[in-house]
Amino acid sequence: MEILYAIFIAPFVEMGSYPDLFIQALWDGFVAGTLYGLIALGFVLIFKASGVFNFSQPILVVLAALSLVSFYKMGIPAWISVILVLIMFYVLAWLVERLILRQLVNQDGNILFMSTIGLTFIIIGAAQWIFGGVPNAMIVNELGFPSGSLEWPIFGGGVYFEMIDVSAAVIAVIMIVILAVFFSKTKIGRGLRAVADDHQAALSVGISLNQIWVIVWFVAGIVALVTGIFWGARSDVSFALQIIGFKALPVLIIGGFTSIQGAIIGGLIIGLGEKIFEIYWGPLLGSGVEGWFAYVIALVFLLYRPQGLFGDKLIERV
Amino acid sequence: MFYRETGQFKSKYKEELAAFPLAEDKVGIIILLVIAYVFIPIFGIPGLPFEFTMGAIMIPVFIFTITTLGLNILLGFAGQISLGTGAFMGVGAYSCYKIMTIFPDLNIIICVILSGLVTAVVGMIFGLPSLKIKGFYLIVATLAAQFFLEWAFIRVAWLYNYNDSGGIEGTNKEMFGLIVSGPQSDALTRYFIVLTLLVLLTWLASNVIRGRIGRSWMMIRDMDIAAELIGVRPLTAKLSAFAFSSFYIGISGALMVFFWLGAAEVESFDVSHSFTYLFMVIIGGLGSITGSYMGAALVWVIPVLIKEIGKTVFGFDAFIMENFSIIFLGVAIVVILIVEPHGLARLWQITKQKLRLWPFPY
Amino acid sequence: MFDDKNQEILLDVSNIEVVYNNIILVLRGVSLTVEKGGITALLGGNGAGKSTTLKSVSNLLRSERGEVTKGTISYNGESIKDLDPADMVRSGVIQVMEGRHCFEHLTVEENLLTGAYTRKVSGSEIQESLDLVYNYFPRLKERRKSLAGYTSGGEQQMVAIGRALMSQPETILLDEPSMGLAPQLVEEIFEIVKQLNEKESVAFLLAEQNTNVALKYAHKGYILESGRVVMDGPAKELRENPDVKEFYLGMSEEGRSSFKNTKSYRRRKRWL
Amino acid sequence: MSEKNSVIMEVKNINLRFGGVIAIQDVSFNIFEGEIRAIIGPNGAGKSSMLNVINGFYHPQEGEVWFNGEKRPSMEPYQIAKTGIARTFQNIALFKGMTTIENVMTGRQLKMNKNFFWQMLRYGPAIDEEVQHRRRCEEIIDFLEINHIRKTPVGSLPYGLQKRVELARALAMDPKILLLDEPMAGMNVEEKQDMSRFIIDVNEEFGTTIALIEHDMAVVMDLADRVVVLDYGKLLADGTPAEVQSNQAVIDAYLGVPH
Amino acid sequence: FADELLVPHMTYRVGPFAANGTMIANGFTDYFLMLNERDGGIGGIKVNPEECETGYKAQVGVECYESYRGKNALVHTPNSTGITLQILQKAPEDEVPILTMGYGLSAAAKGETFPWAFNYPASYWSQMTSILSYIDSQTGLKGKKIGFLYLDVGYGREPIPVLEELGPKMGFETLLVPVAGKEMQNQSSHWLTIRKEKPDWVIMWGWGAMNPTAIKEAAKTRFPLDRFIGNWWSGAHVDTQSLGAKAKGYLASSYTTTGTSFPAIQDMIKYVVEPGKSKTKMDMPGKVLYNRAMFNAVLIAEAIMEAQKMTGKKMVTGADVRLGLENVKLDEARLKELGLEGFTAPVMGGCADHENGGSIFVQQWDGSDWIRQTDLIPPMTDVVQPLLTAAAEKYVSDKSGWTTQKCN
Ligand SMILES: Nc1ncnc2c1ncn2[C@@H]1O[C@H](COP(=O)(O)OP(=O)(O)OP(=O)(O)O)[C@@H](O)[C@H]1O
Ligand SMILES: Nc1ncnc2c1ncn2[C@@H]1O[C@H](COP(=O)(O)OP(=O)(O)OP(=O)(O)O)[C@@H](O)[C@H]1O
Ligand SMILES: [Mg+2]
Ligand SMILES: [Mg+2]
Repeated sequence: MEILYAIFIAPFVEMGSYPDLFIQALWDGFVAGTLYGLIALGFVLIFKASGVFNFSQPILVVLAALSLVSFYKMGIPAWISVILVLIMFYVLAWLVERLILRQLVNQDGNILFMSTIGLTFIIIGAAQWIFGGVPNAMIVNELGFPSGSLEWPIFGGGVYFEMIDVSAAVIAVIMIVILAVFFSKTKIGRGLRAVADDHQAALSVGISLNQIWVIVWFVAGIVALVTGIFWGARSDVSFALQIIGFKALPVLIIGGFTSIQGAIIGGLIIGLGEKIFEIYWGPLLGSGVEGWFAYVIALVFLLYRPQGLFGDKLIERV
Repeated sequence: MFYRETGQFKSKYKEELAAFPLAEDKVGIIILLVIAYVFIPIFGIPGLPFEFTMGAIMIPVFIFTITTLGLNILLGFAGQISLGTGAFMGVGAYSCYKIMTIFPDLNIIICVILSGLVTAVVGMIFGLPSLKIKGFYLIVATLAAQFFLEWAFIRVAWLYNYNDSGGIEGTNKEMFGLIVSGPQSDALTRYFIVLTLLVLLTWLASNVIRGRIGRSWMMIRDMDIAAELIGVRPLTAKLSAFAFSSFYIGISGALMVFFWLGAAEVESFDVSHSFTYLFMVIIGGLGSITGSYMGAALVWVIPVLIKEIGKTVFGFDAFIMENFSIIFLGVAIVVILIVEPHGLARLWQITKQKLRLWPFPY
Repeated sequence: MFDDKNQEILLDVSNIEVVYNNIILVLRGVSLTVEKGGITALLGGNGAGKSTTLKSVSNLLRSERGEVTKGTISYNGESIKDLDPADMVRSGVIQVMEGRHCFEHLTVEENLLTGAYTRKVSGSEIQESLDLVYNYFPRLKERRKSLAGYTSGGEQQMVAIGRALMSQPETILLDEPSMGLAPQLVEEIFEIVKQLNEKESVAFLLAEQNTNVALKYAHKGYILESGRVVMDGPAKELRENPDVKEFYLGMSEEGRSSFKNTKSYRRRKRWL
Repeated sequence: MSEKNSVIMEVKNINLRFGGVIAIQDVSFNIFEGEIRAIIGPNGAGKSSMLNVINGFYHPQEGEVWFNGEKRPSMEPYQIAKTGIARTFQNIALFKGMTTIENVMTGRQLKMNKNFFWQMLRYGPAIDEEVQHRRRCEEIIDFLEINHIRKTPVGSLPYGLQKRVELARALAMDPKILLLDEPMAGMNVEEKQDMSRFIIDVNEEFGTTIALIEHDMAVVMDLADRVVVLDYGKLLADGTPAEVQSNQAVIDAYLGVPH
Repeated sequence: FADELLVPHMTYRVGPFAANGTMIANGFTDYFLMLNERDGGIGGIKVNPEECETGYKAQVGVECYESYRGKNALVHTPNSTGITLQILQKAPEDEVPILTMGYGLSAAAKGETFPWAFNYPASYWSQMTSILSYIDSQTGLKGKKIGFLYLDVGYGREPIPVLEELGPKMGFETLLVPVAGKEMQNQSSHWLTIRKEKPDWVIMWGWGAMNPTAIKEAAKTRFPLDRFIGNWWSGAHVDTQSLGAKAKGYLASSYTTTGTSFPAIQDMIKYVVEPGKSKTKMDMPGKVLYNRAMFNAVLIAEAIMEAQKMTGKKMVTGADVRLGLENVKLDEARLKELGLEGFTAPVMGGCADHENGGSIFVQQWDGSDWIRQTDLIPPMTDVVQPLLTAAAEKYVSDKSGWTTQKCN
């Protein structure tokens, strides 16, 4: 009885008795959700374009954030640093295509997946060598993002909106909309999906894998930079940032590996779901359930929709 | 020239079904066994300290080979990708620990095998989603298992007997009057035990994969729909693969803690280890037993050697060597995949094939 | 119209050797030419190396870990060695691969549109090509909104051919176009080939098992066995050759022999 | 062949839809024991779908399948395989990572049952079983003349050989009914002749009932005892090859010019 | 081997905790290098403070440990609780002591049960009681609610028994808020929980990126930072520097003073850092973790010296250093002699007491530096000792043949 009460009644009573906290939780969940969506977006882009699950996306996030901060520390103005990072990512995309992907055309997804793990190691080793491990603060103010917070007094309490979170949410949403349109409405978008289906056939109709891959990796780099800026602002810019990459996987499942809209919606479902669950139900299980709860949501989704909410259908035919 | 199958005829199917139909292979295996059982225990690896050879190279490599065999059964033979290997090793380790404390007088080898069985059951449970979920989606499902188990290893204090440290430790265990496990055990004793288990498990695995059950796994791997239409029940095939694979992984987890590390906490089973084991499988070669050996050896030994050589020969400092070995491992992965996507085992096979044709190129 | 003599050579494959995986030697010195506006048939049994030849021309070989180790291929007089498949398409050579290779997760129409990927022209021109393809294959128009992965084998074959047409190529490498198509459609496809060849003077290199039809439409043919060209000549001559008649057309002295009565001790012909 | 008239398989009023697409519409026909039954029709007519219904991969919205004189309850494909139905596929569905002999052995899978324990030891009953089935598979391989590729991984075989391996695999199941989906696509005449001979031998020597989809009319006319013609999901004609060939509706929908 | 004193040091200059590890590694190494430069080593023999990179991974730690077998390592410094647990059992067999300063297994404080392990100057449990005393002295503890925010691994969970033991005794309520490793940088739900539960104080057992994130989130949820107190691994410059003024008011415990004003540190700068003989950058000396690691080195150096004195040998062994560690006498006078007056509480080694019940003080971030706020706060020995005894007994209860010693 008591346990039923604790599960089915008490959490809602709590939500009702501190509505400000509940709203805050929703807002935090929303912000976390868009940020998860951003990481997931990086994965989706590359998966869509090559059928490759790009394991190195999280380390690209770290690399972007670290090099941005390091350029700035070298005395280069903030926005110029951003441009330098973009140039760097273009070069990286080109190198990755040249040295790795090109050699692995038409290989099994697992193999490409492994090669991105290899790439991850190379980047980790090189970046640690160059940047060392000292954490830095993200240069959000220098980049002109508003700081401080808005306070909304309500129900005797208050809800706080950090300006940086607001910016993050806005930019994430804009970015996702642009990319979604770009990839669904343009020729390149169609080309990308073709490549993901069948490398060889795509080659045979003249889609240049090389070009597509450079574009996509570069765009994924841009996404990584944005992700790095906002996650860096939440904590610190250090190698630990790559851990958050795992947060994106359940998002991918829910949204589908191939859907850009899915990334954001999946992100929101997970962001909101896990915050609410952790705060109101977590204590029943000794807290700290966030780490796997997202995966449980994802699994439940998978059992009903193996391709995710928006993912491409799994085609089973003989 | 050196490697010919010509002239070796089999007159019975049974002979052809033997593990090593070619005489050269048979001889090779015997040589390897002699090296492992006689040469290394006596001489170690030339140029390396004996203790180090045992404790930091041979024993871990053998244990990881068992892990790799297990994962290879799942991924290479049954085509089900898993990133939960680390946690499944944890299941083996924690269950072995529990069994040991509940039945303190039980022979440790039996504990290890029982813990493999426990892991098999757990693996089956977490393998259930594979019936519906495929490919990269399955990765995420197995990650769910990984993170849930990690959480359980921390949260379920019963698993580590409410130790304040939150970890599990091995104690001295005797067998035939010899201390075989625990801090006072001799590295050489542990070496022989691990080696023998490895040989045994390899033999069992190679039997299973060549028989009916192994074939049903490969059928599911290569084309699950066709497999089903031919009469393979996906449920049985997939779950048996998860069970068998987890059995190996569980055993290796128990061995890792009680025959190598001595103690462990949850960190030893975290997701980064799952990745390492995945490397070993892929670098070695999917669906190859020899590959499991090569992969485990390469991925574990290379960084160790780089560090040792960097330190002793060139006097580089640890920081640089560590980064260098990370980069090196990354490059090695990429290069091997490019040269031969099917891993070292296939490379070896091709070399053998070329030897057969030698001196002609094709 | 195509005329056997004095034709400008478009594609020139000269004595190529192809090795897969650095170890499997598949083509052992194949030479052939495709003339501008000509239809060249490539005949031969299973595993003779027809697909491999086509893939070496379109440069798709590399993606299968195959390599041309000897010999040269030139198109319009220039070596194609360093071109990638996309360059080949841009310079007018497109391959329709054996086994269809449709983009399963794209709809039929999207599949066709990918064919126009290399063309830098307005939407209306692409629409025209699309209409043309639908004109050739009305069945595709009916199914245009369904995912290609869910269409029937024959429909997929139509998609693959239609997709190639969308690039408005100069040369099409057709790998077994008739495979899995209903008889009436086989004729239709070859009629389309003929039309394109005559009206737009598209050159074809087609690998076919259906020797009968292939030799009916082709201007000249090559017969491949175990990676070597064992016979070549104008289609007419090949059609009359007694060996070809017996082994590729299934005709014996008494006319077409029944599939039912073929005897297990039937004589086999190997050229080498 | 006069006794070929006891019905072994019958489909009744099958209706199969995929979303808006009607793949099969109210089709009924039967197959006699021991006959070669051809299914023909234009591309997309629903022939492969029909085979998929028969071997349980598709579940029709309406209709019944009668097998061995009994109405078949709803079953999973692997259970249906057990009842003695084997097939080949239009888009080759071999197990690419395995060699020819291993692929053929997979056909014997259903007949093997030694448990995990014996499998692990690969000794005693397990090896006996393996040898016994291996023998049968080698016979089939001999029969189909694919000896030379016994140990070759099937992935890199040429198309025609792959088709033959697929047939071998299906034969290894010792089926009551063998469903062949375009077994001769991508073959030249010589190879088709070989294949025809195999099909006839299977039919005559093992008495296996065969349902065959094929676009080469010459083959169909020569091999089939009776022919079903489907056209965009509907049954267009059903009869002997000669009857079907002279049916004007069939000529219009499928054959084009009369051959 | 060469005539040198091998003092291996497991470091992590790479990986997610590299920032902390780098500071620690530098402080440790520099002290020995300085001794080599200034005094020609210890007792005239050069010290080799060899680093072994672990990346903070336990398995690699074992590999490091194995690589020192048979090389006459004098004492192990695992720098990770995870690694400590794995090598703890091997120490008696290999006869090399382990010094886990400020980390490791609390129960190792019991010298009779753990002859080969030392955790001078204080265990986590002692530290927790000191922190609680501090809170008691500030706002009183009775009737208060204490939030405990911890990294959800062995390290973070260690002090929970103390809270459980003292809660009822001192009349406070505890709220446990675990932070999983993966959630280190994503703590919004944890802090919403804190906001919901409204604890009066929050104590943090954090590490690495968890710390700055927690401080940021605390500020976000308007939790007063001067009611937020970290343990000694949650109060370093690397945790707060990047936050600057945002972290102003945040408290943390420590047992080593910051700053470069001590002659010993001046010497390190003069002999090692300035000439560029180590990887230390000029801004590192004086920082919390650098100074603390230096103190770790001081303890070892003292123990080696003590061992040399006791045995009369110059080249001592691990077993000798174990004795040295038990006989370390780092009193006020010796500290002054070393140039570390007022740097920390004295450490007086003992056979039974391998912790020395060290006292800590509380420091506060003023927006740019850590400022020491209090005098030394001793632990509640009466609470901690029984817990330690029980834990030590529990540890050996299932270990047959465990080496213990008798002290009188
Ligand atoms: N990727 C590959 N790797 C290894 N061998 C290959 C590969 N592709 C083809 N082969 C081999 O090359 C030979 C020729 O194959 P190819 O596909 O060119 O023949 P084909 O004439 O097109 O036959 P089919 O009529 O069956 O299509 C075959 O023996 C085949 O086994
Ligand atoms: N799983 C499916 N989902 C959607 N549509 C399908 C599916 N399977 C078949 N269809 C559709 O049903 C129709 C019949 O397909 P089927 O494969 O049976 O044709 P077929 O007669 O075998 O043709 P072909 O000779 O070209 O192989 C086709 O239009 C096809 O697109
Ligand atoms: Mg071909
Ligand atoms: Mg079909």
